[in-house]
Amino acid sequence: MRKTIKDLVLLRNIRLNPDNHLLIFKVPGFDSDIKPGQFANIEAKYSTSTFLRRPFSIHNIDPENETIHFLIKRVGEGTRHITDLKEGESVSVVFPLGHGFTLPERDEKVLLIGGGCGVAPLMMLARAIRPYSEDIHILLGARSAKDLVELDEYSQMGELHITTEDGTAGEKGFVTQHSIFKNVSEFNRIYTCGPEPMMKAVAGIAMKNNIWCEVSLENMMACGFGVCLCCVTETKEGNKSVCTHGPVFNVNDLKW
Amino acid sequence: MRKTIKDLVLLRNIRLNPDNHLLIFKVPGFDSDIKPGQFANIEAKYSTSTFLRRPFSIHNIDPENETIHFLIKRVGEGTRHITDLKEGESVSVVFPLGHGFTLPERDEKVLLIGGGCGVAPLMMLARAIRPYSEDIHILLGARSAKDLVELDEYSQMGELHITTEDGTAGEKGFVTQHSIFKNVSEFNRIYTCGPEPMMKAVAGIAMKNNIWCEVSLENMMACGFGVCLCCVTETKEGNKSVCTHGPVFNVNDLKW
Amino acid sequence: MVDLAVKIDKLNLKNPVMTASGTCGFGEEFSDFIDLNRLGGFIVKGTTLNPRQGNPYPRMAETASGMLNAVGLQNGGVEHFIHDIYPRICDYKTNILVNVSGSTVEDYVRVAEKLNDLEHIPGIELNISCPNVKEGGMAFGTSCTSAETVVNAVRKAYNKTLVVKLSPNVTDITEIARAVEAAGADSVSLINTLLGMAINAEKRRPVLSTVTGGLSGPCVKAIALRMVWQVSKAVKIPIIGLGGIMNASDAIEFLLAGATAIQVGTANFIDPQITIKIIDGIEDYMIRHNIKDIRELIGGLQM
Amino acid sequence: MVDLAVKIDKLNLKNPVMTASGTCGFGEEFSDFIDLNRLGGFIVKGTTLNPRQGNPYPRMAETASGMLNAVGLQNGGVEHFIHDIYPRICDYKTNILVNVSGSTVEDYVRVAEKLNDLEHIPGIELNISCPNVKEGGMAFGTSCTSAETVVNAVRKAYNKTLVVKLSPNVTDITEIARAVEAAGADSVSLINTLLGMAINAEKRRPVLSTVTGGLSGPCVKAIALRMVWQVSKAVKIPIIGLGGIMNASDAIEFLLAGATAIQVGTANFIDPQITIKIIDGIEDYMIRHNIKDIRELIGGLQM
Ligand SMILES: Cc1cc2nc3c(=O)[nH]c(=O)nc-3n(C[C@H](O)[C@H](O)[C@H](O)COP(=O)(O)OP(=O)(O)OC[C@H]3O[C@@H](n4cnc5c(N)ncnc54)[C@H](O)[C@@H]3O)c2cc1C
Ligand SMILES: Cc1cc2nc3c(=O)[nH]c(=O)nc-3n(C[C@H](O)[C@H](O)[C@H](O)COP(=O)(O)OP(=O)(O)OC[C@H]3O[C@@H](n4cnc5c(N)ncnc54)[C@H](O)[C@@H]3O)c2cc1C
Ligand SMILES: Cc1cc2nc3c(=O)[nH]c(=O)nc-3n(C[C@H](O)[C@H](O)[C@H](O)COP(=O)(O)O)c2cc1C
Ligand SMILES: Cc1cc2nc3c(=O)[nH]c(=O)nc-3n(C[C@H](O)[C@H](O)[C@H](O)COP(=O)(O)O)c2cc1C
Ligand code: FES
Ligand code: FES
Repeated sequence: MRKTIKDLVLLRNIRLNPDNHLLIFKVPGFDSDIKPGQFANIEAKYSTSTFLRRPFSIHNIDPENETIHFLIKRVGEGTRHITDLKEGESVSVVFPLGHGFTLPERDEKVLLIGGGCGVAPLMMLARAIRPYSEDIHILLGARSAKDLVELDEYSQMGELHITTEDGTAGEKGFVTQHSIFKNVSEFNRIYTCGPEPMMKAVAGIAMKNNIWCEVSLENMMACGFGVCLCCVTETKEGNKSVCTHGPVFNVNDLKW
Repeated sequence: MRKTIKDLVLLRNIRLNPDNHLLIFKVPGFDSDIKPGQFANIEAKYSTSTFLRRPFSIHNIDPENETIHFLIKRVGEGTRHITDLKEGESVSVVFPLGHGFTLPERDEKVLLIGGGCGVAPLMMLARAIRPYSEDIHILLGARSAKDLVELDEYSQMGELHITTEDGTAGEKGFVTQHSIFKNVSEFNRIYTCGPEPMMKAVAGIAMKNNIWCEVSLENMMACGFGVCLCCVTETKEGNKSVCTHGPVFNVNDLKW
Repeated sequence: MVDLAVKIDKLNLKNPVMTASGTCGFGEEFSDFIDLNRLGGFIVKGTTLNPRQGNPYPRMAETASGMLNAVGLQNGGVEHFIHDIYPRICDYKTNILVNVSGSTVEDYVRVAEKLNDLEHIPGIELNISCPNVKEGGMAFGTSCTSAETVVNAVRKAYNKTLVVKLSPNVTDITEIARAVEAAGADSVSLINTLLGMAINAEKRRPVLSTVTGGLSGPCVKAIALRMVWQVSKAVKIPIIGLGGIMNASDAIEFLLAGATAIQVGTANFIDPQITIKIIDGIEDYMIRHNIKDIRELIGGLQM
Repeated sequence: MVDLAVKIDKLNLKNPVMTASGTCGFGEEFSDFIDLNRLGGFIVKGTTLNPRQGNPYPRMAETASGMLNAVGLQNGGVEHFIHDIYPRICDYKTNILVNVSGSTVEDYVRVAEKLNDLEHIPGIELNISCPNVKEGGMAFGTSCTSAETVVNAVRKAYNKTLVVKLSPNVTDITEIARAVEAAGADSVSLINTLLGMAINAEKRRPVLSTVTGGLSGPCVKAIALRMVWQVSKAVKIPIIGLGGIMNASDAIEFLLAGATAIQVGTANFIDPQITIKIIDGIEDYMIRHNIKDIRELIGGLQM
């Protein structure tokens, strides 16, 4: 799909918990050629300290109802402003940006690992994989049970596994301590998105076990479409812009 | 009343016409010692181009209901933002600022002249004068009938006279062309607020006829409480800050 | 109809709106958003003799009404530009200028020489003002003698339009402007970024990998406007004004202050269609003010 | 309990938060809003030998995240300060410094001499950086020799704490800082305003009566922070940092960059209680980060 800039009307603003909102925007004349892992750059004009747009993974799309969904965590002024938008208000969105995930081959066994607000792009990814594979495992990590959102939706997409740091849900510990990793070599592909230390740990496991693995990076961005060169990550072929060469990278291409 | 800075909740936002809003804020623990002609400095934090507060005359107060009223014309981003506030939202207000009008002696005949959004402070002034004098004349000027607001309220405060530039209400022409000026020397005092050219014309008539006259200036302000020295007007005693020495000045003190 | 065309030396611009180096890639990146041919011109990103990886991440910090960048001239080098980029972009019907950077006078000259032969590159913009590289860059733009030296040398090697981009990090920008004019510049563009810094108080660390970076965006507009106005009184060559332009009104302010053309930088990040909106907005303004020829606006500030 | 006290030369500040000259009048104007005695200090407005009417209205233009001012040192003169203002404010239990301006070295010296005798004025801040007056002002602050000359002369006439306020409108602020340190300054404060300009596009006129004015507010913070950091590496005397400080986090950033104390300017216009909020915010930060003594933060940037 061609990149576009549009004022989108917010249809629903659902507060999933004190920190996380699901925002559903109407996209008139929806073009469904959006790939899981792509993102959008949303205007956050509220105060002098939110000059730039804010990037968010596309959480889901609903071509029939012409909507695009985001899962947004309130971490600062920009996300606060965006999640405070009222239904019916509109906001400028540039989308779709970046390259998405590489989909698996038919019937491969895949593991999707999300931490924190890194769960956002995995929903659309899981939905895209389902036609190819029944063997989808989704591992979500959070600090505490109350930080986990949309568990029902995720469990419809595959087998759900959970870790929390305080043990209030699922296994206690960090994501990478989950028992699923005991048999990790059964998986053909791992997809992960979340805090960098988590992704690095996952990538380490994948590389050690020689498992194909894609990570979705969340580098700070200014433009989101490849012109500012601010969002680079070091790859084996030098610095590459995350917003255009990524945000999804195969771990083998990164200097991790 | 001591100057204060408070977050005030907007109780009512009444759109009087496409350009003018009446905003009513709750002031818990209201201290009614506010003088007509004083103003408030209201936060307009919306975009990068509204860094400073915006000054507005106090249009009215209602000590019983603990409210303060402003009549605000949408002229730019700041006033747009403030008049777009929703009932229930709150905004930071510094008030009361400046010196108000000098009230007349008992039974003096007074003429209040307002042009454009300069009508705002005259409401509170008229209400304050009524206990002293029955002989209040209020002359309002506007471009067109549709720009005139709160005529009922003003007509309860005194005898109402109107001019419009296009003749759609009252006498046709500028404020200073109104027939009331034929017998202007009957007035003991003139109070005026509005666009500077209008005020200067009124001041000219007052001085020619030796009538006591106070004007309320609307110089651009940064601080509103006398520390920046940005809002000065030339007086016979040198540059004086409008926000503290005014906004109300006797025309004889100005270099007009 | 209003006439938006302006001239910078031998360049004919259909309108005064260009995009600024480092903020518009090679132009192509905008093709989903705008018709590049509508622009007066665009300046491709800083090009050096040899490829450069630029500075480590993080290279960006948001500031009040602006941003700091520390990209550090990441680019594929001039040969890469000539062989891999130029063939792709040379058919655009607008003025494509290459922004040239270097660490030594020799570097600048060699890049300029190579670009001199490219038919569809009618000019270069000499970047003597980049605050994000260790050697060269801004150092050339902050003293009259070094500015003169590099411009002199490039002038001998380059016979098309030579624009020199000035640094705002100086006590008196008119001195530098006069020096580069005397050394043979056909035009000056200003301003490049102001040297700034951002700190993360919670982490007690600099935000940028390079500690300091270049400040751009609306926060610098007042400074840029002042410098354009000062320089317009000091030199005879045309001025390209930039720094914080976000809309048509900003652009017109730069023209009034004395700029013949303008560049839009950081604003592209927030709205990739902003240049077209600015062109349309200038046209609207001229119609509203009954101005037939945009040149009436240039330096048209009434004092 | 955390210790917020800092020292600038012989001045003991109960905390590092002061108000900046020209943005806090004579302090009194804040008495409805805050308890001035809680401040580390305040700097009264620019005082000259003779009374000055300042520049004509308009003197202010709003900019993106900031403002331009062209007040032009309106003040009643030093005698007025001594006789009419000083008696009213001398009982505040905080450090009251007078900001001293002049058109000639002689002016500066005479004002300093007169202030030397005021018991409750423990120091002066020499303003060699005002961009809004025709003669003197910024001219003194943009060259090392003139900065040295005026500081040298004032140093001889003034034996309490001498702070020199630097101009950011220079190529290399560390040079000037070193020059004034060598000339006897006890401390430097930076930055004063950056020279800027605003144009009303609709009216095609400058907004300010003086065309150019001084830029302040959060838009300049990144520049100020960079300069404080550079100067902290260049001089041994304590630095007072300012420029765009709006909250406790900003203040802490200046301390980390190397400032011993900070001043709050334009932010006072938007929130007259902001200084107190900043003091409380610094305290909260220290508790949260388990920092007992604020001096741990000064220059505490981790590289
Ligand atoms: C490709 C991409 C996809 C993303 N997808 C999602 C998503 O689906 N849901 C979601 O909630 N968040 C997502 N993020 C992160 C989101 O962009 C940031 O949380 C947001 O920009 C913070 O803005 P703020 O103004 O609220 O916070 P700020 O006040 O600006 O900063 C708060 C914290 O967020 C960090 N941060 C700020 N800007 C960015 C940025 N551009 N990228 C990364 N971190 C930043 C800061 O370092 C700081 O620690 C994504 C980021 C990227 C780059
Ligand atoms: C003491 C005082 C009392 C006032 N009372 C009222 C009132 O009761 N009701 C009302 O509607 N307006 C009043 N005003 C004017 C009001 O402050 C401005 O209309 C408002 O600040 C404009 O803000 P903006 O962001 O909407 O416009 P901007 O986009 O900032 O500017 C739009 C236009 O308004 C003018 N303007 C901007 N700021 C000011 C300012 N501080 N003072 C005067 N003009 C300005 C500009 O020159 C410009 O022409 C008063 C002004 C003062 C100084
Ligand atoms: C991310 C980024 C990269 C830049 N790279 C260059 C560059 O390579 N060469 C150059 O001359 N200027 C470069 N600049 C400076 C801009 O061209 C421009 O001078 C500056 O940003 C001010 O304009 P603005 O406020 O409109 O952005 C860069 C600016 C930014 C923000
Ligand atoms: C309206 C105004 C008046 C000022 N007057 C003076 C002055 O008289 N002397 C001086 O040294 N600085 C003066 N300044 C500069 C401030 O003290 C301060 O250096 C500058 O505003 C940067 O800090 P800020 O961004 O916190 O405002 C003035 C600033 C403003 C905005
Ligand atoms: S954010 Fe600009 S290149 Fe990626
Ligand atoms: S607005 Fe600051 S002194 Fe009047």
